[in-house]
Amino acid sequence: MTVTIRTLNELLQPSHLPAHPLATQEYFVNMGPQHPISHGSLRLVLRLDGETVKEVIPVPGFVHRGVEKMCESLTPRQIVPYTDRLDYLSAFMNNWAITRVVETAAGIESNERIETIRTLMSELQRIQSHALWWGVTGMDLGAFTAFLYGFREREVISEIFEETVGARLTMNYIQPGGVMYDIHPNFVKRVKDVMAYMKPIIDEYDTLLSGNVILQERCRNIGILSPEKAIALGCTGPVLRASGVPYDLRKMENYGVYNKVDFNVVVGAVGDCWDRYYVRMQEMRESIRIVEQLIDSIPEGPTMTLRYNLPIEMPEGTYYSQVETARGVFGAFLVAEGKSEKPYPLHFRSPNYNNLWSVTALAPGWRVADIIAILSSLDLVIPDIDR
Amino acid sequence: MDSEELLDIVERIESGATKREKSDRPAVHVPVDRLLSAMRRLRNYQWLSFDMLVTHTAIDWPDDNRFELVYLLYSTVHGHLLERPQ
Amino acid sequence: MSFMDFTDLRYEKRTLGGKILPVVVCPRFNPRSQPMRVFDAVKGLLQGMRLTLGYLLSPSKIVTQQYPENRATLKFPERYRAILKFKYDENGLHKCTGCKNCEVACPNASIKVITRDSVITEDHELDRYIWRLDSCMFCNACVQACPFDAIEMGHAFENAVYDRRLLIYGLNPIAGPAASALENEEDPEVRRRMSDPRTILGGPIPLNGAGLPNLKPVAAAPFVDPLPIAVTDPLPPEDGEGEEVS
Amino acid sequence: MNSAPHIIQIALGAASSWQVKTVSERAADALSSNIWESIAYMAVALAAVGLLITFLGLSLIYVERKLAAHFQCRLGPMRVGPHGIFQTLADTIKLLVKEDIIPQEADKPMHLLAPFLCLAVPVLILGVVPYSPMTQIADVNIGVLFVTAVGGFGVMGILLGGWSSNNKWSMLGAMRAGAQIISYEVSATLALLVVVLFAGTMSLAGIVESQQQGWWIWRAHGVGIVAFIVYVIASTAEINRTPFDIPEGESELTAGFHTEYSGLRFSFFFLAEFINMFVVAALTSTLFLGGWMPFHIGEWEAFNGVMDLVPPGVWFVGKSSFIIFVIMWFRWTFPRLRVDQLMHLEWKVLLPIGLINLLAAALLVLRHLYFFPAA
Repeated sequence: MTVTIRTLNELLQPSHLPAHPLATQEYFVNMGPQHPISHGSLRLVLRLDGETVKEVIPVPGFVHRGVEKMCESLTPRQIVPYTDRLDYLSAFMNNWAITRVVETAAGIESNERIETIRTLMSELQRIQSHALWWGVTGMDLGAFTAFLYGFREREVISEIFEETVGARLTMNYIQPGGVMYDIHPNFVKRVKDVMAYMKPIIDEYDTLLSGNVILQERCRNIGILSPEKAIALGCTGPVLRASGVPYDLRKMENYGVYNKVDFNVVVGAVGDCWDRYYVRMQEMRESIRIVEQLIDSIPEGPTMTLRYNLPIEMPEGTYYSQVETARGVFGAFLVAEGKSEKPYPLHFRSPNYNNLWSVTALAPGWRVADIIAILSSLDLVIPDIDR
Repeated sequence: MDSEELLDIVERIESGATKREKSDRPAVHVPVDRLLSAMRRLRNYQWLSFDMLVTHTAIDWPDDNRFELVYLLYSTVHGHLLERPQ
Repeated sequence: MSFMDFTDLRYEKRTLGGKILPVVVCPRFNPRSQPMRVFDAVKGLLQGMRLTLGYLLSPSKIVTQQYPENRATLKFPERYRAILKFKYDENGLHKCTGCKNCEVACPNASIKVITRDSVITEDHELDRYIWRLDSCMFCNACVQACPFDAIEMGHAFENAVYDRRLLIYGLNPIAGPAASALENEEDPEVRRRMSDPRTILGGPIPLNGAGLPNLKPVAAAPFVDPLPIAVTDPLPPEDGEGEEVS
Repeated sequence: MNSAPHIIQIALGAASSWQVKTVSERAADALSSNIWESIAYMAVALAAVGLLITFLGLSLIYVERKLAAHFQCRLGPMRVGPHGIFQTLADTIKLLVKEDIIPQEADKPMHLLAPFLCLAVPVLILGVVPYSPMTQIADVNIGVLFVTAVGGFGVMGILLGGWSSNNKWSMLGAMRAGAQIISYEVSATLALLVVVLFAGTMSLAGIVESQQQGWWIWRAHGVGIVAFIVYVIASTAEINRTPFDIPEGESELTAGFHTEYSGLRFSFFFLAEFINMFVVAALTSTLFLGGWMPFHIGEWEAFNGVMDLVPPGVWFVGKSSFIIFVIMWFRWTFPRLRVDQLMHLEWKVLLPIGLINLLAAALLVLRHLYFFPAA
């Protein structure tokens, strides 16, 4: 078995040098780590011929913090706040992933109320994340106004979180054994208000950007990802669903109370930027449906079934659990030794890492401006890639 | 499909596979020299068709002077999640 | 909606992984004739412009908060997590017993609890409670871990300083036993001796930064005898008097 | 109150007798008698342009920020002065004292020259715009040609700036700008020619005079409206504003051709953009919306009388402001086009429309088929 490893240095050799003095020469540009499109610190090396992209070489790792290694010396409860800092726009879902794996390993029972609250929070965050993504996409494509509208709605949902959780970004809310606090007394009313507010707002989003011919032309048939390619690259979430594969863990894997609610998996028809765009728009509507079905009937029960200071005993073995975050499948692979409550190794399967590499398959042949649309439609969160 | 069935299938297509104990998912060990062919067959056999590599990672066991590569495979056709430490 | 036909949002069933899933397929572009497409495109652009104009003309929809000016009216949810602080009872006494549960629970070792043996009873009691704001990530683990309800997350969020040494806080104004232990003691003189005001470390005083120039250390809360019997037997004036801990 | 109609009378008197005295004419007249008087006129013109640029720069940037903020449910600058009206002034001072960084590998003379070239173009055009019957620096008899020729020169500054920065992103931005501005110049010129055909003169003051009976946007059986729309789109592209801000393309090229500029030189590019916007608005209102001419409706004498009360300068500023508002409105609503879509729009949409429109205009003029034929 041979493995060929090409270093970045080798990749940065132009594939041809001009034979004729008038022939065009390929050149490389760095898109990032300091670039408005990188939304953080992502470096993309573009091999360009004029404005046509020949190759994209992603160079992640600028915000690598060694979270997985750090987790080896932390107890399960201490790992949860670290997962907030991976994909910070899906903090609840990340918490839930590690919570699920720990609960499976340690055999911790949870109850209806806990699961309903977790589901509600995750769906609210999905709406929030997609709203923000919509704004950022608008900004990437030049419509700055959309960016602030997206942030405005994010703020509204953040206030709900702030009231119940006490934090706006790094939640640490969903913990092994339950949730940190019971929902705030105002929670149900506020969520209903916000859902009523969000519905016309999403139509407004459609009016401002989806209905805009410039955005449609920028997205239509750009960066087509075939379903086979998407599966082979391990893309998940809206990126995979836009390619027409209805792979949604909320349906595929019974977790939370998703089996009790009625919602549709949103898929795209072609797999281009437009589909990736619209899948998220429609997912916001579906998430609102889920929230509205659950909000009236939150069952009674304790919100924490485990005493906090008791160690969580995990018998020896390997455990894997995954949840559907706003960007795809976030999984936690845990090996327990059975000796201590700390995981032996812990590996996070982050959706953005796999989604990022799809850009290598998507981008060649398109223009520099299309890279923007493609990257924007992948909805990358860089700390999740680098971990 | 549980771990035993999977082991049967993998044993049939690749010799030397053993069942992995203490895993919450169907999992088999495959010797490293059989890895590539086993992976190919797991992907290409119609009734397996593990077409998505969900994640792969490694577990280091310095006491035994070895490390395991873990591949988590998923079949979008059949809906199996397979953990294949080897 | 220009270029698009929303009836195109197709609801159907698809099979994946042995399951039948309800699926909604995103709208695609409407294959309309060229003049209609141009008309739709212009309509779409104008609708967008009408939307933004609507926002321009309705100042009531402005969401900006004039932050530093509106400090007085800022409202925090009661669970808002910003800084770690001690809970005090009505007599200004803390409840910390120095059990170190919070120190163990802290994911990144932001808390250091130093304990001592009581000068009187030889009991295990709190000496210094050191909290590092610079490495704290406000995960609330310490508060959840505390079995005595001694600490809480406060709302003061404006913690920026010019020297990061100033971000190390000593939280307890009084070293000594928790309020519950102090109540058992009858003699006010013993009680006074049991509790040392932490003049340098008490209150939100920067620990390392105490020696920095131009820095006025805030004194700890004066020790006030918590129990009513002390009223008949007033304490001599204490030298560790200072401002109230905020 | 008494004096206002009086001024209007004078203005209208001047307008009706068409004895516009521009500053350059006064200077030329004075040259034969008193050279100092001539120099004084020139100094007045210079000072006026300088003041105009300063005022435009300060006010337009402020207006842009405020408009952007309110389009986006924000407040915008609020701190410096009441409602932040001195914010731009503060920013200007900040830009003036900032360090002027020149990249080590840059082509230094070109790098230094580019911002000035960029700013010179709109300033030159400001000189020929008739602001009101009495206020114009020079009435060039080939005004439209002058505007087009000088306007086309503006791309030089952008190209130079991008090229001399020795940065690949800047270079891409400059190349895009070159392609874009030169392409859209064609459509803009075709739209201008329509008005020239109708007015029968190239002098900007003459064109305004020719609209005494009605603005060209209305008078030409729809041809004027098409030309107006084409001109607004093309000139928005020419001044690199969203949806055509591809040379800057913030999310793609960081800042395009002016990535490597800082401090004062950056502010020159910035200022040039805003002055350009004013120039475009001024030209649009001059050519299509009657310049300083009041708004008249046919035979409604009472209504027209009321309209005449408004001074011509105010009419000009009002119309220009409206165009500026529309251009800003575009910017804060639309996403950005892609380069090839931009070219597609120009060469396959606007250019054919412009050509057909010009042909139609020629036929209309030949047959005298337009409303309110000038006496």
